[in-house]
Amino acid sequence: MSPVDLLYTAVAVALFGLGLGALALSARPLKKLLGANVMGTGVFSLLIVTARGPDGATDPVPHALVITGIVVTVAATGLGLALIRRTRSASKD
Amino acid sequence: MPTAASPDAVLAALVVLPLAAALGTLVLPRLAPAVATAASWANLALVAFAFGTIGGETWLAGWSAPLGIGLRLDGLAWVFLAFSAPVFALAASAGRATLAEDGAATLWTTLIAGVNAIFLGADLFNLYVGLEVVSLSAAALTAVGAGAAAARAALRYLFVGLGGSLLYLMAVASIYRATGALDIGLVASMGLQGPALATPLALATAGLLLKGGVAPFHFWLPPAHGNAAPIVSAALSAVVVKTALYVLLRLWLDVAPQTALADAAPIFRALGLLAVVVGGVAALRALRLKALIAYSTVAQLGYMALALGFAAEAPGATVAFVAFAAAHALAKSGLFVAAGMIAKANGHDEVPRLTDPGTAYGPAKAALAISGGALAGLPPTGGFLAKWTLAQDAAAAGAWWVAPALVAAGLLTAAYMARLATAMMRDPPENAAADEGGPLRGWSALALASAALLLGFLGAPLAALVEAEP
Amino acid sequence: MSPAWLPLAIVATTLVSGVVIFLTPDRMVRTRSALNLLGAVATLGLVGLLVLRVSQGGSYATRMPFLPGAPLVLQSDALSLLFCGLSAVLWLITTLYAVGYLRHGAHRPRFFGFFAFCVSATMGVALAGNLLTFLVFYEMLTISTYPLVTHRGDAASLRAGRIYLAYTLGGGAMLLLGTMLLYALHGSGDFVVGGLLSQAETRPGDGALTLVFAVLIAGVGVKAALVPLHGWLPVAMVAPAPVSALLHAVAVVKAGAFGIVRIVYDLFGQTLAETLHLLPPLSVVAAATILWGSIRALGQDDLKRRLAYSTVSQVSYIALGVSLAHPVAALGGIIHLVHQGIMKITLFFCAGAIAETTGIKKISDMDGLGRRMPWTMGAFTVAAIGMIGLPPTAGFVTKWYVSSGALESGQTWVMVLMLVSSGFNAAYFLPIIRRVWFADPPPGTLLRPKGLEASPLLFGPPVVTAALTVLAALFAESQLSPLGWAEALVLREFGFVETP
Amino acid sequence: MTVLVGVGFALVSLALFAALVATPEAPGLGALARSEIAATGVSNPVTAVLLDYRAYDTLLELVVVLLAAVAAGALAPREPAPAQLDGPVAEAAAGLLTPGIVLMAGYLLWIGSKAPGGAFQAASLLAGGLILLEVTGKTPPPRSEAVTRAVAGLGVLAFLGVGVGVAVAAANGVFLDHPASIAGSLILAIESAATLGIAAGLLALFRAGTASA
Repeated sequence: MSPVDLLYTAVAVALFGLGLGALALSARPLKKLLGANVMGTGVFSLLIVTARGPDGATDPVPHALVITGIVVTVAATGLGLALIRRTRSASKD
Repeated sequence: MPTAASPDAVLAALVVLPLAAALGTLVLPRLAPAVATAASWANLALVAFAFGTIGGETWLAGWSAPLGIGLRLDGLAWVFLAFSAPVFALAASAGRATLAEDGAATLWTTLIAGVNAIFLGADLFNLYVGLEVVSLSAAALTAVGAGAAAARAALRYLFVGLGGSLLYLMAVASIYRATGALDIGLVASMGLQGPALATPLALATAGLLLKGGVAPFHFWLPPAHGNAAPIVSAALSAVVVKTALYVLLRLWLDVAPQTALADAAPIFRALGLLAVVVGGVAALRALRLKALIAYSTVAQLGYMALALGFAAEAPGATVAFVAFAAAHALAKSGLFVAAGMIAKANGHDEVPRLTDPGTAYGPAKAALAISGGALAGLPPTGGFLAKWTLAQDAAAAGAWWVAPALVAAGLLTAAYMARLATAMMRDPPENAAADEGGPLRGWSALALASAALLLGFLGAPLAALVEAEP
Repeated sequence: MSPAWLPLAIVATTLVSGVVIFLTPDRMVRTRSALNLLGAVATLGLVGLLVLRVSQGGSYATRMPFLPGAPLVLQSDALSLLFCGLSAVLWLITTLYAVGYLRHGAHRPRFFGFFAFCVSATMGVALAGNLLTFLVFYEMLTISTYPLVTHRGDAASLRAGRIYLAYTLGGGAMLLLGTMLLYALHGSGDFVVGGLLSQAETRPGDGALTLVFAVLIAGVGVKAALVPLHGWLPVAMVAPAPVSALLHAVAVVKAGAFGIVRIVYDLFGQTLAETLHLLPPLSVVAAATILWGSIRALGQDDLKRRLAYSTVSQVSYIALGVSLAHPVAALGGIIHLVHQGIMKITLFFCAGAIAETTGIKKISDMDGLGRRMPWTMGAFTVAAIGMIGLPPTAGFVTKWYVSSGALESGQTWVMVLMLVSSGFNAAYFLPIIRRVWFADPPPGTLLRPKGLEASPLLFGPPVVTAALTVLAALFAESQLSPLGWAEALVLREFGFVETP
Repeated sequence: MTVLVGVGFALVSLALFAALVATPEAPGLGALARSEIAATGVSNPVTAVLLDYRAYDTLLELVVVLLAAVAAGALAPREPAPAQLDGPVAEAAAGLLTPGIVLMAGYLLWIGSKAPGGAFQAASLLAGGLILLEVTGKTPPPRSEAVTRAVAGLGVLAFLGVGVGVAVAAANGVFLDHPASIAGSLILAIESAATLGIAAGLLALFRAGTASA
């Protein structure tokens, strides 16, 4: 693994771990949701690093997986926000 | 198996049909509950028809592995479909009011599509997307038509789902990075070992145990299943948690070599026993009816983990795993629907104060009794078949402690089921409102519970299906 | 109907009649009673047919696939017919009694539905061809009797129900464990004449077998009310009289005792039981139960609780007879299965009739009752004498055989035990008889009611069963009497004569 | 306690990193995907993977967006929020930018088959434009929630329609098995529907978010 790949992999794993920590440990739901997004970004960066072929030609499959992953995470985040707002408004009335 | 219809059409239809119904619920919002119920029954018919295509597979979009995604229907997958479909169908018929809530019918049909996609899925990333479809639909359904507590439980369930899915996705990414393949069969043939196998397996297992609600990752399950509407609780506890455990089974049986499963066996056995004890004791002490039933799910999932713990040494343990899953799904969904009716008739759901809801609730009470027996593993129910198979296989593998453990756990289950039995015999105070119980719902619950009873007699065919091919 | 389906038909008729009764609405009393009786008569007819066919040398078995490698088997052998016959006859009589007893109660469809399920379970227990089938119906018996014990729905019944479930489910769990271990060790649990395990070429180690025996006996011992597993029986007396009569005198208690007989004879077999000397501990427990039951019975003022403790003691005669490893004693034990059923059901019928018509539950209030309810108290007296073991009653026959078997096999302590327990029986039954016939009733009680002393449905059944008690003794020698049957069975079991 | 769990996660990450470094990377499917691209009717390999090789993934992904939009709408509190951005500058900007955004989205959709672009990028841009209008008070179509949800289902509808149509046309052919001759136009059709669907879905998610906090 070239040093650059090493760096990117390290960053990807770090994001993944930090995101997991935030998702699991933070008390406020908004922070948990952001944690989940950071965790997702970690996984997607790892996929992108994997896509960098040795001879420079990128592998489209991980890229497609990342696009699908991003869209799913956006949808989940949208639903999460709606649920957070529902818990707030439900607990008010 | 003579494939009357080509697997291509049937397997694809199992996913396309619920999705088409989902679109139907959007186009005809007022008829949405009817569309969702009809789709659930059509799905059941399709699953029955699909029996002819067991062993078939189809490469979607015409591309085979490694580029394309495959759908595969083996005996094991068909059994999981075969106990999920009746739950959806009968629960839909029993829960028209819930399905009339805004968005509920759409989410119900996407949930069915997601569940079918997972049971048929043969591609690791595709299973991730399937798990997301199921998690988001289930989390949203938990909050539909329910109060603040359900909304909070749904939010926590969403976070658990997200975390679990991303753990699983990281595992898929690592596997792709090491093998360049995503199809389960292909990845298995790559012969991963050492850290390249251990790390993804560990991550995926953690994620799936979290989504499957196996103790000690069960904290989110009782609030979610306890606060959702009855038919949603039925679908969640009977089918949704099983999808995660199904993927876990696929990983450990198909992707990982048998030696890996043998190494991990002690962990699964320990988790299983922990879950059985934690769930059982909590159910014994639970005040609210639905909490009791939800904790019972935590305990029953423990049996499945225990069975997985023996799958390496005794192939019959896989049959036990499937039998536990099927018996629990049918009995628990019947129990949730019946409990929902009985709680409504009593006007509250505190177990110590529950009383006999009256003769109009005959079918619901019968469902409660039969499903209680099935969960406690009393003969001749499906629960007994599962326990018997596991005990015999474990004994054959020399683990003599399993039989007493299962019997003791059965007693624990019987203890908290007896709390419900006592309630049903308690005469109501004179002024109890004799609410005319919906006839349909009671019979749906009884049909589900009776299916759990009938399962007890299908030991041989079940084993043949599950062990059909390697 | 081809004979192979006969055993299944017997179990199914009661099951189906139970379901049908559940579906009949509460107000249709007459139709429900008719259905009930129809079910009872149909079952009795089928059992009669089976007995007839078997006596002509036929033998029937229904095999149903159940678990892989372990089918459900219902078969007719002499032992099962004995228990089946007893249950069928007494079910018919008790149904009549219950219709009279519950003229104006709530939840009657539920009561009679579960009542039918319970008898179906008892038939299943009787006809079970292997340990697994026995277990299935044994647990079904527990589940179907619970709603009967808690029928009244008040706090006391629910508490009794909880205790009942705790004991019986605990027993069921032990039986399940034993069955699992046996099938894991030996691969099969079929009931075979002469004992499956003693005739098996290869069999598990002695230590394992002893453990399995202990676990199995503990499992059935709960229902057979062996000390210290008998606690549920007196508590369950809170149930309505027909329940106490049929269940705690016949169905439930006998299922346990029947289980002991099956395990000792048809599972382990006489020879293996002796080589592993499994029987002495069983006879000690049985003896202890006999004494303990009688002693506790002395102190009870509540009539039904005294009868309950008497049942605890009497049932252990069966276990004792079986555990003495001698054909004649075994004969006494097995025959007591029937005799105790007939006698105890009479006593419970009378207790129920007394409570229903006069509201008297305490023995101390029973002065001069004989004048007021002559028929009922007459039947009570006959049955009481039977329990003490005086001729010409069935009780005498049992004690005669058990003690002579014990003497022949040199176990004289059993003879002493018999005398002592008869003494105890006399000590707790004779005062009742004296009080009922010779003490004069408290002033002002209605001496002689103008019409019948109670509804014919209440005092008829006890008179019939009391008559049976006497007939069983007088015609002991005849082929069709319970004793005749038992003799054929025991001689075969001990290998003196080939099965017919 | 949280420190303990935090350390646990750090250890997990380290173990994962060590495993990733230790495992040699497989070559991946790049070469194979490019060699088969002729049959997919598009030249951009990522779009080929998304819309042909793994089209089924994309179908399920559209289902996720659809169900999230429906669920968010169903769960959000009812009262819609007043416009946050008002004043002449915002309205002028909205007026100027919207046509550009729509044009750009169309271009991204079109170029997707040949170069990086496609349904998701076009839909995000389009959704951005719609939200800009929404926020400046001029609620863009689709206005009612029911219609928005129906439009959000367009992507899934296109996938099912084409997928089943192709299978039926080819006499028990395979779901989504586009014949090579018309694959390109089929994919474009699906992508266009998906663009509208996802844009409506994102708009619905936004509307569920803006309803009064």
